[in-house]
Amino acid sequence: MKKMLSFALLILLVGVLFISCGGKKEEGTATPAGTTATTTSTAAPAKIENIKLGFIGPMTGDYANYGQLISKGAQLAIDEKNATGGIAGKAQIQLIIEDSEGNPEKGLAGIEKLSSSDKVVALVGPVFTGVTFAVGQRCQDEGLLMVTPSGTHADITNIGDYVFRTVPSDGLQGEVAGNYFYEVLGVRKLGALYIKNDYSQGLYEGTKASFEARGGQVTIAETGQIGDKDFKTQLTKIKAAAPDAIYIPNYTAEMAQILEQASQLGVNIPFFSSDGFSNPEIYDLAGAYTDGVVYVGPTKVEESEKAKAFVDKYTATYGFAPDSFATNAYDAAYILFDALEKVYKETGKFDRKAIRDAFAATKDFPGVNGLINFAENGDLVAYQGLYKVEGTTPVYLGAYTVVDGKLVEVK
Amino acid sequence: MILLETKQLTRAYGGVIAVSKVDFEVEQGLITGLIGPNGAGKTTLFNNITGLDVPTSGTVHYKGKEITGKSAHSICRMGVARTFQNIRLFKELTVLENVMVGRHFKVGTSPTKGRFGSVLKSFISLGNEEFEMKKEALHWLDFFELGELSDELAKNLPYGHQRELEIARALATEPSLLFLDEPAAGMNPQETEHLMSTIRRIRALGITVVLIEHDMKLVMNICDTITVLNYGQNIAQGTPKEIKRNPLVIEAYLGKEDE
Amino acid sequence: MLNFVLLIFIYSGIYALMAMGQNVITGYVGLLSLCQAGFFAIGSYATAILSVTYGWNFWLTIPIAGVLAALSGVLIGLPTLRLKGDYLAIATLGFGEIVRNILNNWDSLTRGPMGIQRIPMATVFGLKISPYEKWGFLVMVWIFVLVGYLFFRHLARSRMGRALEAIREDEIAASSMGINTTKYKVWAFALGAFAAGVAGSLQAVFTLSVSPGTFTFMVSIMVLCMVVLGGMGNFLAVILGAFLIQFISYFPQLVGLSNIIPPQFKQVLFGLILVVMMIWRPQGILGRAPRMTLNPKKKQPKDSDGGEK
Amino acid sequence: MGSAAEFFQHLMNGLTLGGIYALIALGYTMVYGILKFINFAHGDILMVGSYIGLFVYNAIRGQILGFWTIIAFFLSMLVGMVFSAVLGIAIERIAYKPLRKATRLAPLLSAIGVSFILSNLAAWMWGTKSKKLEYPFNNAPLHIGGVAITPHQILILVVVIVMMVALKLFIDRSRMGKAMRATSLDQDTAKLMGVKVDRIIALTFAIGSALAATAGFLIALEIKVYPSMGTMTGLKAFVAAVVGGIGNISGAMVGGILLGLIETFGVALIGIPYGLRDTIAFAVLIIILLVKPEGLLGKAEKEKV
Repeated sequence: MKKMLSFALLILLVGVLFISCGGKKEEGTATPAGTTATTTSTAAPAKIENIKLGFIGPMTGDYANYGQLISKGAQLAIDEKNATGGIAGKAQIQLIIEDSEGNPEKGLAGIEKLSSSDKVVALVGPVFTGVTFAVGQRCQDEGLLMVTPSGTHADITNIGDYVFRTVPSDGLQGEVAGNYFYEVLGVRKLGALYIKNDYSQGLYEGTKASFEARGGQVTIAETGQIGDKDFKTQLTKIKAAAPDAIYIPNYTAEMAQILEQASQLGVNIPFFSSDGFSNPEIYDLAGAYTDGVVYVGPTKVEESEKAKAFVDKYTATYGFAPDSFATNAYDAAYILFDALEKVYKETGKFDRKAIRDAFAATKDFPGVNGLINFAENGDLVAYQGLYKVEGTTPVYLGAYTVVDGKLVEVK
Repeated sequence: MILLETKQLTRAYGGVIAVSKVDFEVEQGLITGLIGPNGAGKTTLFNNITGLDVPTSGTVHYKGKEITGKSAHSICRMGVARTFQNIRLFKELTVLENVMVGRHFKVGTSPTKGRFGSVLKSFISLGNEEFEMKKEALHWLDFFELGELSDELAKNLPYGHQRELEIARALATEPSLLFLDEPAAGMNPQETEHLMSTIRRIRALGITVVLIEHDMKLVMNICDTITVLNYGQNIAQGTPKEIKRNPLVIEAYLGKEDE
Repeated sequence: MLNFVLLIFIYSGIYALMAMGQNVITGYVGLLSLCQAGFFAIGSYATAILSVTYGWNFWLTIPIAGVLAALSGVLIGLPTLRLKGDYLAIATLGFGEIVRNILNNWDSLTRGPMGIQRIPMATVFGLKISPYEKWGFLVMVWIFVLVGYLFFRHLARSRMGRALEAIREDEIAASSMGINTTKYKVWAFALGAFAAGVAGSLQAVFTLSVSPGTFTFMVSIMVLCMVVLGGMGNFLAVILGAFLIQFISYFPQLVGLSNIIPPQFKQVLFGLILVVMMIWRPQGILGRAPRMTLNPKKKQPKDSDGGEK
Repeated sequence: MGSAAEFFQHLMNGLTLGGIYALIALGYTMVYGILKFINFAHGDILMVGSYIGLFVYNAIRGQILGFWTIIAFFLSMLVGMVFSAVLGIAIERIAYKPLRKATRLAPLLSAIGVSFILSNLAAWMWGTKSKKLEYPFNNAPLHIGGVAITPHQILILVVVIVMMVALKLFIDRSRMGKAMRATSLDQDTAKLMGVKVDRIIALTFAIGSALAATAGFLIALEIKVYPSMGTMTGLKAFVAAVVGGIGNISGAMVGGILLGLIETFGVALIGIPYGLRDTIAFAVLIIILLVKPEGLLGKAEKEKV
């Protein structure tokens, strides 16, 4: 017994030693690169080495699909940039991906590792709101720039000045959705079916608030649990309540289930949806049932060469098409490159504070999603696009935003 | 004086009546034997008295107080201890610990108050309590000359010692009434002989003993009084001599003398 | 790198507390319970809600978190004590899921899937114990582990511990020895839950935000793994088990392997280690704690072959 | 809760859901009956079987719905079942057999490990996206008195009933079935009576896994195929097995159907928010266990004193 114990302790000890040595070594090589805020090394541009960007998302588990999809957006941008010589033609960029498993506890471990061992210069992600809150606080405290391509919860950017996003907040999407449903589509009684997760519920709440503020009424709101695939019970109830339309702000897989099952149950009520619908996967999974769905998504940019090139390249590289979140990640990466180049050119190193300032100063960045600007609090200054699906083709209805509680179409 | 008595005690499992309207008395200070063919309901009667089973009807009185349907642990605390037909030791615990478990409710500040309180208290009165328990437990091990084996795991003891340890554990609860369920089962004649003297020594401590046994030699030898069960019913009661002559008993055992 | 190692130690400490609680229930009383995640969640949310919504000091929320978890332990313990083995496992698993389900749906109190953010940091004499300055937090967590260990070890060596083990070995015999088995089982549940509740409290001030996504039944499974992997009925082993499981699950990140291998491999590796460990040493790495002996000079009683019944 | 039509709609939904639970629960119950441990990897075997079936089906099905697609569907299902059966046997050999004499918890943990391995290997090899399994027939709902019933629901019910009857007959009537029951009662005695216990255990795993694959393939039509498809359904099915009385074949059926109905009607009838559906399911589970600790159809095991 004693032997076992001492053996185990020995292993432990060796492990710890091994790790701390490894750590030191890495620190030793990392410091000259001048990638930390604390480094005092002066500009020595010639000796620059690779820099690292972090990404946190669910790479395993139920929502692994999103982690994959979105990380590829950032990866594509980085590969393109590296092919042109990297930052300022000198520094190659490496994307370090950490798996959050959709769990804040793991997300924190991820940011800890990215920040302290990998010494990333900025973070793209995290993917989901719950993890984003935990990681966001950490980034803020570390003084590490964080740009989430898909954390939509309205409060996220209130964490602090190091937190940005390239996705419109629930607040805006909800406002546009609620107003549009009421005003343009003439809906008075809205039904809803959302999942009890941060994304779905956030959008539902935002939409409900603005819809009811206009005088509409959410007559039935049903929920589902994370991982649910069977929505027949809820749909049967909603069918009986007979609202004018059913709002389903969910992830792609769930929306596909809902649409299919609704058709099976003979639900003949129009469906409205959210930016999750912009994932073309929906047409693979439920192509027969998407006709007539109206959804709020990113503004129409497909005509732009840039957007077309991105979608084509992404699809050709990875074998599947990007969704709007992946596009956001791609844009986020490019805005970051600009900020990094600017900082590097000015100071010769990658100071975290300077990177944040440069990022915040972004003005009219020509991204795939159009011209990108950030509001004071780090929110994306954005418009929402509206689409109606015909068969399996989304038809653009226009771009909208809400000003002083009024729906405004953006031309 | 009657230490324990059951009145019209009945235990039915669905349609099967294991014990039927049994009146059973235990006289203080005597060794009472409970015999009967297999399946006569002897163990069921034990279980119903010691609280491991609840009688369908009838009552159990101990020291004049009704204890019918009380929980096993509270009956034990009132001074009724037992052993089991198929030895039930705490196998992964040491011999000493097994007996210490028997001492469990004897120590502590107040027997009525929560045991947990005394655990907290024991942080302060470092090990006093444990010391007491060990001393008492060792005393009972020595009673069976098991002291040498105190650090052995119970499951590693030879069979005969396991039987003895079980009795020692029961005695550690300082019972007035001890139920032994086939204590001699699986023992060779020498061990049985030794067991008989042990049971007499236990009686000498002032403890009333009730035992279920198939070994007629042992029963006839040491029991002061014998009760015979057959098909769940009490068919005879009396001294060994009376029982030997009772025609009902002879009938019940007919062709089963070799048991 | 050092920070990351410290983080692993912090998580290990938090899980070690939970695992010690599980050990009381499973290692000592032999009850297969699968709701440490539920108690963990209750502790976490207690601290989060009390400190965010009601502005309580962290140190005041700890006992509340522990007691609330313990009460729910009693709540689940009392009625389900009639159940044996896997039936109990499923009932407790169900309870854990109910807790998470309620947290996810009781929007007015827990803010549902949004979780609760901006939990104030713990402070000592006005000094913040920031989860960012890992050393301070590490020390705090491991003080809790140490206190927990001393408490549980004492408990294990007292008559209460012996009573619990007697119940595990043979419940009927234990009750015939005057041990109130129901009471002790409920106590075991309460203590196990208390430890998990305190762990939850620490988790809350470490992550500074809570959300239902953290408290899946995988947490309960992990905690059980820690206990079995370390050695049931052995508090030191269980702490080692907690550390090992954490270490294994963060190992690929630690050595920078996570960037190279597909993310799923980390999980596959974890699964492999579990299977191999169980085949190699089903009784856990350290096995049961050696028995206390009367005469220390004599040889230890032969170790059991891991033979739980 | 409105009209009778709505009631029957819920009933139909509940029955099909419950049928699936029952089918999966059978595998759990069989393994438990014999080895007395929870095969945690059961849900993952279901998933692997579904993937295999999907691949085969996509390879052999034509573009036009018709008689062939239905034949192809069942053929693919068969391949999936066989594959799962082999996988089940292999897992038992490697991960559980060495642990038959160990602590009760050891095989449970080993099973958890296997579950990790299978689901993540699948995610790695086949991606995390949901894969669609095309209906082999036109799934347009039939409207019977206001109740929409899909051919898929009918298919599920038919297959579930056929499988269960076949299994029940097999266990009750065949020699192998008898050997299986003997083994579950007492392995050592069964061995003495000349039953090849190892082979019976392997057979149990094979049948249980094949049933899981069947269930997986059936639900895949609706919920698609993805790496974690078996996890939650598997867990629920296990709950169903326990409710019915684990180790009891009929119990698994009753438990499964009951759980499906409870989940559907608990929300539909009582008007509890759907988010609390699992709470209802688990609460009912706990209550049933409290009233009848051995499950609805389980036999109470009285410990002999």
